[in-house]
Amino acid sequence: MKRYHWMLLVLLGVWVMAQDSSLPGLKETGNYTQGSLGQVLQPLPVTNAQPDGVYSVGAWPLYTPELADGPGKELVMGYCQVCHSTTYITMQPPLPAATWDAEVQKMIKTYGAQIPDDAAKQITAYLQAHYTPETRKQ
Amino acid sequence: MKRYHWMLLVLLGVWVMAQDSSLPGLKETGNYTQGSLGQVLQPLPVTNAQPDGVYSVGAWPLYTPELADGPGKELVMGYCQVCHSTTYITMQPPLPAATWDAEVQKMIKTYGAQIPDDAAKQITAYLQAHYTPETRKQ
Amino acid sequence: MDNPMHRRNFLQRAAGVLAAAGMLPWVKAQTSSQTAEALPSFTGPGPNPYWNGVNPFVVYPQKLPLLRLTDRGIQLETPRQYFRTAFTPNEAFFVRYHLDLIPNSIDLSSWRLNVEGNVEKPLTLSMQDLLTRFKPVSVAAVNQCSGNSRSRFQPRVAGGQWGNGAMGNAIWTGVRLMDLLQEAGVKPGTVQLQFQGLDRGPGPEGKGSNAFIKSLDWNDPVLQECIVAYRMNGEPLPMLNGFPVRLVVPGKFSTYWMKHLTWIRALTKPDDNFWMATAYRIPDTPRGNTTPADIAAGKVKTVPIGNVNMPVRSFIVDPDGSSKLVAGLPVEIRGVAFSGYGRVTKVEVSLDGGKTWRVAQLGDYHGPYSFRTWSFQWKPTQPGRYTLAVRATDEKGNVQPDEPVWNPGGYLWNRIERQDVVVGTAS
Amino acid sequence: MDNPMHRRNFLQRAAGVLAAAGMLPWVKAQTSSQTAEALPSFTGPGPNPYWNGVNPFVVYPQKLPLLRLTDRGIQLETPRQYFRTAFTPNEAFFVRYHLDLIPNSIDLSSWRLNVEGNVEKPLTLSMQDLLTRFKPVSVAAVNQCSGNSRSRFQPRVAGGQWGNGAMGNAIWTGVRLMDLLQEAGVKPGTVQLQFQGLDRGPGPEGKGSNAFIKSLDWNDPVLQECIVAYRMNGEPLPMLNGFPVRLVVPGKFSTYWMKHLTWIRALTKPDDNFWMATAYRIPDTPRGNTTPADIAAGKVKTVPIGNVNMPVRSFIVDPDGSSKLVAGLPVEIRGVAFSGYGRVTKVEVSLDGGKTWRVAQLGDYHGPYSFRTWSFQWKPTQPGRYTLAVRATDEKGNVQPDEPVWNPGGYLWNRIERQDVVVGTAS
Repeated sequence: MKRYHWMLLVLLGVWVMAQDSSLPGLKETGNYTQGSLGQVLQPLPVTNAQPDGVYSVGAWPLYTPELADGPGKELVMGYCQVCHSTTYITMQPPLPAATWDAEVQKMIKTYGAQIPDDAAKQITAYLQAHYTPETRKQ
Repeated sequence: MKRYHWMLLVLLGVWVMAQDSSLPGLKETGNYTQGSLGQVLQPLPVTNAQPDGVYSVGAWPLYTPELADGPGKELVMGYCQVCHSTTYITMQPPLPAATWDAEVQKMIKTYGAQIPDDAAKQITAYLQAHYTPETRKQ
Repeated sequence: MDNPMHRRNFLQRAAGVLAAAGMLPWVKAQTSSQTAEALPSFTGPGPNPYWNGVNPFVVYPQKLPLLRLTDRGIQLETPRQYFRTAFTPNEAFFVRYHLDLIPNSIDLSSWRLNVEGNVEKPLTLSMQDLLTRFKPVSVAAVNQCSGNSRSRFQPRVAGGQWGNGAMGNAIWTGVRLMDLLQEAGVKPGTVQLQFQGLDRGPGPEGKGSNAFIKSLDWNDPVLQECIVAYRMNGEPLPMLNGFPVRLVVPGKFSTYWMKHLTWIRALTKPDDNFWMATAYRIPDTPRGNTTPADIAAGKVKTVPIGNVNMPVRSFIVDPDGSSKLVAGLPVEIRGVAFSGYGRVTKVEVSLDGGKTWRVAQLGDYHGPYSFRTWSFQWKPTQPGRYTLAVRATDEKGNVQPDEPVWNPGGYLWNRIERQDVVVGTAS
Repeated sequence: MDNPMHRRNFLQRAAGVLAAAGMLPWVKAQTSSQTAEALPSFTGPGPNPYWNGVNPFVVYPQKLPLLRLTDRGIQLETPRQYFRTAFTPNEAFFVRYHLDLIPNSIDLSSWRLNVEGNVEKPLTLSMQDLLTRFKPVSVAAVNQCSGNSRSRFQPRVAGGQWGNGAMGNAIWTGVRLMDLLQEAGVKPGTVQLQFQGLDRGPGPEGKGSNAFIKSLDWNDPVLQECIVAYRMNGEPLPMLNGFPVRLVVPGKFSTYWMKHLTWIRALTKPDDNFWMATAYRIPDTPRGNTTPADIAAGKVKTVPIGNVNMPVRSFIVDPDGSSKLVAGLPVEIRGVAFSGYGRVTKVEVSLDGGKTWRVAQLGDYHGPYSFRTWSFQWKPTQPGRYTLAVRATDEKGNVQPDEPVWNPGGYLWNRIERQDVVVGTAS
């Protein structure tokens, strides 16, 4: 399973920023790391933890498959992954071209994604070129 | 997780040979394939199966980690894997050098492994060089 | 015991392995390890034919391997086999976040549950306060995602492509929501209660991508049943299920079961945030049913999904169709059923795809909002192909229908479930 | 609700992601996804401190993800969480083979169970015969590997490095072994019954690497309890647990529970095959206990492990120590207990590492050979570190000891189990 390992560095930045949150009791949030399916994953006892008020778990693992290759892929990886990983794309069934257009518009208008018009068009074209009933292969 | 993919071809040969078994009802045995931790692993319904007397499952997946690099590794991979994968080695705790010697002798004398003396010595030396309390690193 | 092939085997294997070492090419097997053939990594445009979605097993903190829908935000589906019992293990309980800033660490020395807004006396309660100043109560209740089974929809709709595993049942223990509100003193003019947790997203302030916020009407009777839960199946909540406390809204879909609950606000105006005004809305029709044409024509009035309870459902856990059954060998058909409208009173099983029905045996009753297990002993005598089906009836007389439902959100699926099985011969 | 950082976040993220696309180096994270720190891939030379062995989750046909000890032959351990209930799901049941030619496909039209050797009338029975000509009986019985918990031994011994998960409990249904033998007519002079299945290895004929074969004494009372089981927890057996039938030997270790059982032979001379004469032997001492020095001196007499029943054991499933508990928040300490010598009559819990003991509540009784669940409600009032412990007593008066056991095979571990937990503050 190929993944976007470069994304980790970006996430590291996000995670560091998130530590200045003023939300009550929130000590760490949005800490992600590359998932490791083949590694030893038994729970590590927390007996080294302090008997204080801090309750922690490890980083959230990422298991993001590769997107289809093609023009616009970098824009999708850039803009869409600001808010979510591209598993939101690969998880979907093949969706009609009009639905992908509506999804991109929803991200911009409803969720406030700040994507320039030209980039939005290229992103929509990429999704339609690889993820419709007629085009989806992987 | 690195694995011995070349071993698959050998196993394929073993599997083909095993099909000429005269054991009653045994239709297929020892069919192994490379495990695929990151793939989609939900059960495939058997509704395409026939309502006859044949009861089958897929190949047994292999998840074999890489052995430590060093002289003798190829002999270990060759002789030991005749009967079992090298997970039998990597699973063990660090064992004293004398224990590894005894294990190799047990395989030859008790289980009937046909390993030439010189190869057996090199195999023992390899195990002692990488899998004792003093030497084990991975 | 006479197997001369085995001696041959050893020598041939040894020769083969030695010859192969170091010189054979890299072989990449594409076969799924679970089945004889690999499943595709997606389904569609037809309905997903599998019980769960087709997704890989992944491992998360405090969780057994679950099925990954998305990894940032995190959406994890519970495998079918965990629904054999009335209570779903915490480690197997499904996970559904909307946004990606999910807490990894919470400090109870500074965390406080805030009851604020249109109240006489705003409260700032520590976990210690919740544990010592309010009476603990427990309820067994199913937590089910509004979009559970969304991958069944035709035509398919965008969204989390859940199979049937976006649900779980637990004993939730905590304090009554109304006990907290009584202490705060909700003032006249309150129209809704708003709930918000510690999770956030990177989107602009005021947008749905910044915070997930839900509200319930102040006159909704479900408020009397709500619990602010600090305990799940006898243990603290896993982080991914809402540590330190989450709202439990028995009978309602889990979109209202706010995780990491930190703010309860009495509102004097209806909440018009994205997650109420735009998302999680259903057609104001029987079963929330509509058509793509009516949606396109813009003539469908919608209401929040909280206006309804979860419709009655039932599920077949065993047999799962992944192995053949054996003619003459009895098998236990079993699973769970529940309804947001109250006690499940009857579960029926069909062995002929829904033509005829026979009453199943019901398991222990754990309260009106809980899973109820059911089982049916079947001895298939003839080899062949069978389609099993199950339908439940609740105490209000609601019976699972055999018609699909469609709406653009992919909500409220409760069609009768089926399971194809193959019975082989015994000799 | 005022989080100006989030608007900043969005813009900074977008800039960062775009800048990064396509030009940043490959980053390989080594962090375990389950915990804050990765576990090593082995333990030792000290004892394995974890409940399970340290091994990766892997997926096999008809199985949920289990912990891989070895992949050819196949040895898979059941994760701790599956022992919260009295019966272990088939999909989670542990797997232990000795050899690597494991059936992938069996044809019941030619498969036959053969009863042969020193009998009046040798039998060749199809599955159909087993299902129709013999009365079905059921027993709830624990199947536990002789080497369960081997990774606790000090000094460590070679062999499958199991944690505590090489065990499981099921309701086994099939035909009485004695009903088959009665039909065959066992002749005088029989001293043992030999059992063999369809699995094989590539080793030379007559060696342990060619076939796995076990025998029980003809005068062993356990033969009256044995079942040739075709059903496990209400379903056909998974292939890896012995489809189409396996021998069930209640109270004895699973080495005698022959999978894919195909031959039952009445022997007139004691079985001296490798798996009886050399392997699976224990010191003829109390608890099978000895020392490396006595073994080296060659003065230890051994007997087959079938000469004893499984010693009494109990296990803590919750809490598992992977999360902190909260002061003042009640937690349910719970798990299972069993004994090969009969009914578990008492389970005691210690909150101080074994100094003082309090009686736990026992769950339903499913028969003398079954797991019995137990639970104990604990409200830790003071933050700090605690060592929980559990010990069981059976109807014969056997109590779990707190002394370890040692023998070269790594068998018969039943020391009192402990679980360290940390209780944090609630405010």
